[in-house]
Amino acid sequence: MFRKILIANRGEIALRIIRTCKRLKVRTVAVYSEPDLESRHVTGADEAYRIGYGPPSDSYLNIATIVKTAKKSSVEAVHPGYGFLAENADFARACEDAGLVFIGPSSKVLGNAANKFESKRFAKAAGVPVVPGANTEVQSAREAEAEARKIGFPVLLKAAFGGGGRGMRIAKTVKELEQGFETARSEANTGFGHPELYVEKYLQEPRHIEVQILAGPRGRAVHLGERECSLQRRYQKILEETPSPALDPKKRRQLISLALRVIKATHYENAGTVEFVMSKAGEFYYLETNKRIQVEHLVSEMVTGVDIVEKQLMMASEHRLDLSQDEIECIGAAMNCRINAEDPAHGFIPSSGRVEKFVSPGGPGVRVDTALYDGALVPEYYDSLIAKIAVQGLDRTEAIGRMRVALSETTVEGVKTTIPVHQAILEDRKFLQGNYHAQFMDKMLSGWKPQQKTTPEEIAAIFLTMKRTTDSAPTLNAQKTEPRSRWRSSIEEPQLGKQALFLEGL
Amino acid sequence: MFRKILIANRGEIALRIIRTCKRLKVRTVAVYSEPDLESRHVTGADEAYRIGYGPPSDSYLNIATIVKTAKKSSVEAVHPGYGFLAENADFARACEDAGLVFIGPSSKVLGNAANKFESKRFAKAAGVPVVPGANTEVQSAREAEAEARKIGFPVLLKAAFGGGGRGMRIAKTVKELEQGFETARSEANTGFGHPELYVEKYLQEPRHIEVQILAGPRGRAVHLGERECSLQRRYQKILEETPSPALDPKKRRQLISLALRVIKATHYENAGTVEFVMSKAGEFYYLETNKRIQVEHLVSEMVTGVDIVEKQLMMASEHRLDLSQDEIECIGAAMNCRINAEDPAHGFIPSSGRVEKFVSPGGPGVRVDTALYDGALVPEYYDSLIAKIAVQGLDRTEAIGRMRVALSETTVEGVKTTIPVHQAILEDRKFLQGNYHAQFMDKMLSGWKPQQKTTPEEIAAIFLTMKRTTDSAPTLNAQKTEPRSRWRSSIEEPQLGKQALFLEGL
Amino acid sequence: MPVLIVEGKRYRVGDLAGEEPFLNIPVDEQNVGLEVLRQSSGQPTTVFVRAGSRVISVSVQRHDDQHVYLVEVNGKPLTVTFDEDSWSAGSGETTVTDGPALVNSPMAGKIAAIKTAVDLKVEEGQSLMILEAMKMQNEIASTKTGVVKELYVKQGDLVKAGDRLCLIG
Amino acid sequence: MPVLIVEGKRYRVGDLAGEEPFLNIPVDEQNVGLEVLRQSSGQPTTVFVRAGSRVISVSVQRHDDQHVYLVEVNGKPLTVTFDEDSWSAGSGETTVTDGPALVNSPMAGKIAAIKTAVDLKVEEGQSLMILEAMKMQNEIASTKTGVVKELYVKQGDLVKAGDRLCLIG
Repeated sequence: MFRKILIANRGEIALRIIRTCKRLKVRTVAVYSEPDLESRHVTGADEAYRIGYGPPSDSYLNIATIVKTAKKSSVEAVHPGYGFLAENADFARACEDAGLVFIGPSSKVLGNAANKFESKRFAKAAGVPVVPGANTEVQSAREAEAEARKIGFPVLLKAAFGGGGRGMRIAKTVKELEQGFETARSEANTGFGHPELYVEKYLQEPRHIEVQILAGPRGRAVHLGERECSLQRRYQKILEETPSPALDPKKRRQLISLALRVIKATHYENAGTVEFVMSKAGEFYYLETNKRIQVEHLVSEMVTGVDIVEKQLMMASEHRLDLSQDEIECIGAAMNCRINAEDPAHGFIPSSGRVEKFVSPGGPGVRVDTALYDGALVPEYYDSLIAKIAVQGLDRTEAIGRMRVALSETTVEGVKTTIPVHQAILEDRKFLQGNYHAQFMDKMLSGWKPQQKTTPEEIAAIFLTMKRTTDSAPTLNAQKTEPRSRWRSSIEEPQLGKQALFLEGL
Repeated sequence: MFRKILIANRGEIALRIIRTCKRLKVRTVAVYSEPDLESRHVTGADEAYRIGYGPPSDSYLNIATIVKTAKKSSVEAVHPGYGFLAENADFARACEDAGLVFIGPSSKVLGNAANKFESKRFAKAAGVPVVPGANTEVQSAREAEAEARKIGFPVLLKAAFGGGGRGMRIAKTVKELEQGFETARSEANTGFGHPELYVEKYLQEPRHIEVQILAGPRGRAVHLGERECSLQRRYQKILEETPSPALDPKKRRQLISLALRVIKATHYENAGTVEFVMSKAGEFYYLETNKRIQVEHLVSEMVTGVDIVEKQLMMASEHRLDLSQDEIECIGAAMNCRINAEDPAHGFIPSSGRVEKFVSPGGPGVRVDTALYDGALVPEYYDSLIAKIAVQGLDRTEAIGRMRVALSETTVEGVKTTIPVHQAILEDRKFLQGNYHAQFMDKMLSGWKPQQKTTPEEIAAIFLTMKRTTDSAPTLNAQKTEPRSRWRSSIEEPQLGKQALFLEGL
Repeated sequence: MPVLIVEGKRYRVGDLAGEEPFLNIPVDEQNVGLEVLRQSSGQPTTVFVRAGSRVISVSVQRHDDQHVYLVEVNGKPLTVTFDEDSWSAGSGETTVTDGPALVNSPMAGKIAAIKTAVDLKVEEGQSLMILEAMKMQNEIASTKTGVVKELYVKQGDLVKAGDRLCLIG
Repeated sequence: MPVLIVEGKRYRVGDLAGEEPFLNIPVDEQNVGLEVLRQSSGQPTTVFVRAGSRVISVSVQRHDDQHVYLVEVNGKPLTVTFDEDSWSAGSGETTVTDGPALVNSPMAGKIAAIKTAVDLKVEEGQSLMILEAMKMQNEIASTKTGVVKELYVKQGDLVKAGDRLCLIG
């Protein structure tokens, strides 16, 4: 195992990696941007170095500075987390060139992956179905039109090097295709540095299901079951669960065997996720392989007990996978809610700033991954994901019940969050039946507003307390009161006689 | 299932029960003593009623008031939690008489249990070994001496109706037995209202191992594996784990079969724990049956996935157990640390007061059960247990590693806690080998002091910050600063030009 | 009659009546009875009350803005505005003024695109520009129908929350 | 030389030297270099510093008692006493005075038993009474050798932290 690694990421995923490293006594080096100085991943690591200002291009995407920091701090390996440089072949190559182990697939495998055409060609060659039309670049609106006519409308225009809905357009008609082409191209160029687009059949109400893989050298790979990720808002996942409510045992075996075939065909190594869409007719189409640890890895860890970060470190340091498929059992059901700093009452506008207070849920089957604490800063520069609340239960019903309780116990003060959205999902009849798809959330959220339920009793109690706040306007004297003792002596103390105290005896 | 129950307890166990009730949509009624008004179990329940002042005899032990509150709030059943009235036959009978379901064994079974002679006679009759000398009351020091001579010194003088080390004396000689008799007797009388003592063989370095049972009607019972509870300080458990490092598969089967035999012989129903000591020679002796949910039930829940509170409710409401032994599998290892509000640096003196700040640990395999929050009150009237931190791992090593990380992440400010003791245990060579016994902790703690490790760098940083606190002595003006915005604009903001922001794409 | 705006919803509240610890407070059409159980000294003010079968804890801290209160009900945060004088049946949204309207940035981010220009006519709700923040593109809509008088930002600019973006006359 | 007592352990600290943000502070025999990275305004005072390869955050709040500070280092609480003037090689425990000693209750609880009486001689460390709190029996030991002058409590009394229990002369 490594003695010391650098984590080229921030926030909750950096802290997640630090936790496993601490357990394994692997020393950690954190890097941080100026606004992230106060993040828990900075004080949580054994060492921490500043790598730039807030904008990612100046900090977490700054390959040269990160590699220099890694060399200077004498680490053996670099864990990229997810996002930022996690699937960047240039970064992996820069690490390799500097004699650092990149904890993930090799730069060669990443190079293939970023380009979706190549990865899909590999899959197709291995007999894995891909979405119709998905394997050539289109240079012009006219080329796109020809491709669209071949596979039939509606189609999706997608960025070849993209992800997350950027540079993506649905076209139901030729006119929509023409209108969307240039904007999609420019979005792709701005967003990913590559303008290349391709056309793909637009599937109606598909499900988005992925398989978590751990792949050792020489094609030895195991799976940790699937994750259903169809609950998305604007192509961003918001709630993931395992097992998928859409699969019976036969379909599950089929999906997993397709996923393993893709991994073998692409000579993939380390942890990775093979993404599929499932059509309404139940056909699977390969989408892409996510060559990193994923946000939603928690649910797979909860049902299998496998620490995916530990396995990533193990595979990278020892070039072997110390786990066989028959040691892995998926038990019960698990669910992950992404808590984003966004205001669902105002069009999901990002809500950055200070988190004045964070209260974590507890109890059976609850797991919390977050870098939040009282006073934590949510900078405006990065992804809005600030916490993940995951639960496990013996079955889906138990998991849903535990998630409801966990969300009701969670408090985030100072920024708005998507917790009310999750609470609405967990009461939705179709969700409870497991009957949903990738376009489900956009429909559900259209016209939806979070409903604050405040009872007349609560209103009265609020008014009463506000009155007392105003009445007892702070005087110099009152302010001198030590805040830590403001409660002392406010408790009624009885002067009872002899009491038989302390009979509990646990 | 019940529609509404009353929880005759406080703090973390009341909140634990509320969590399962919320999941199952069972409404809850909390009761509270005056100082407990601010406890999370009060605002966490659907209804809450005050039952008296701080002293337990006036509140949580006040059978008449609790039963009256239950009737008035129209609940169907009462959950007693652990401690207080949990094993009180009078309370169970008062519930039964009032037409309320007591969630636990019947008053008849409890009546038998409180008296240790009877429960041991039952066990003996069923062929389960009990500690030598354990089945008659001794009325005088002379009778005790005769009994001690029969079984051989050293012996233990114990309260027949007691628990938790009270009214207990070790005697290695006749003189020690004579000296200890009267004090033990008076302690037993003060503590439990019954002066009766008995003599039992004192075992050298025994292990204390118990089996968690769920027992339905007609003798149908399942087990959830064992718990090793040998880590005790003055007969109070402090860290529990499963599986026991002292058992091989054969010994485990033997222990479990003895436990099930006791349950059947005593016609026990509901959740219960059968406690044994294991001698150095590996012989099991039945101690007693704990007829309640136990503090350390978390570890059994973590390895089996079974929600013990749910099963208690189910068994009490529907008189059936919907679980068979072949549905239960114990996976991996789990461990529970009892975090007590005590000061280990000063002889474990209780540390009550305000918890100014509580930070819960997170990440994989961690479970936290507590009623703590920022500003929570720890009253001096009740047990010092304020939080339980439990972890699960695929094996004992992983569980220990996770516990170390979890404890390092936990912060309790305002009261002193036993976290340093747990941290010391988790570094102890013998503990790591699984090589410990019931007298281990008292030896380990003799002369032990928590070591605060503060580096010169930290001292320098503390001094620097103290200097700045003093220099910027609060003026009236400074105090007017809105606390919620005290950080604003303290962050260096670069004015960079165009930036390729937001490239992450998770 | 004073009005409390709790997370955008309006409630009419009446004067406190009754004698400590038993108080009556009219809320909308209803008369709510409360029993005060405990009150903390210092800031924020925390009060525990009984309302029927429930115990409710409320913490209140005053915001810089004299009319805004940061409130916690049983630990859950709420933003409450107190309007002592006026009562209108409005939706609780801020009303549009008749004069020129300054459009401010609702958050920190980068101006990804400008979709209007000075002297162009705009409709209320029409998209003026796109602000990129936390990986998302957010439309900035005009708060009134009128003409763009001034544009304070250009594409690619980094802005902070509250920065002025444009003026609609 | 000023002394910091951190959770009972004594550290000698010297004067701050150097120029912002780079400072030098002698701690015992060692000279520690720090770089100040950020400081919050308001109370408590929070400072982020770099010490070699680490970032350390320290929050300090002053206690009622002018010499006691409530300190958090990377979020972990510590009690720190600042002794500006004196330096002694003592253990950090409070020293025993020569005059009569008042024994106060270290915590709230119930007096379970009194093991001495007025006019009896007691040794330092001898058990005076048993205080029951949180299910435990706690021995109250004499802080000095002497004679019990006054007993302020009797068996069964409920006491609070700081209540006087007896006087040893």
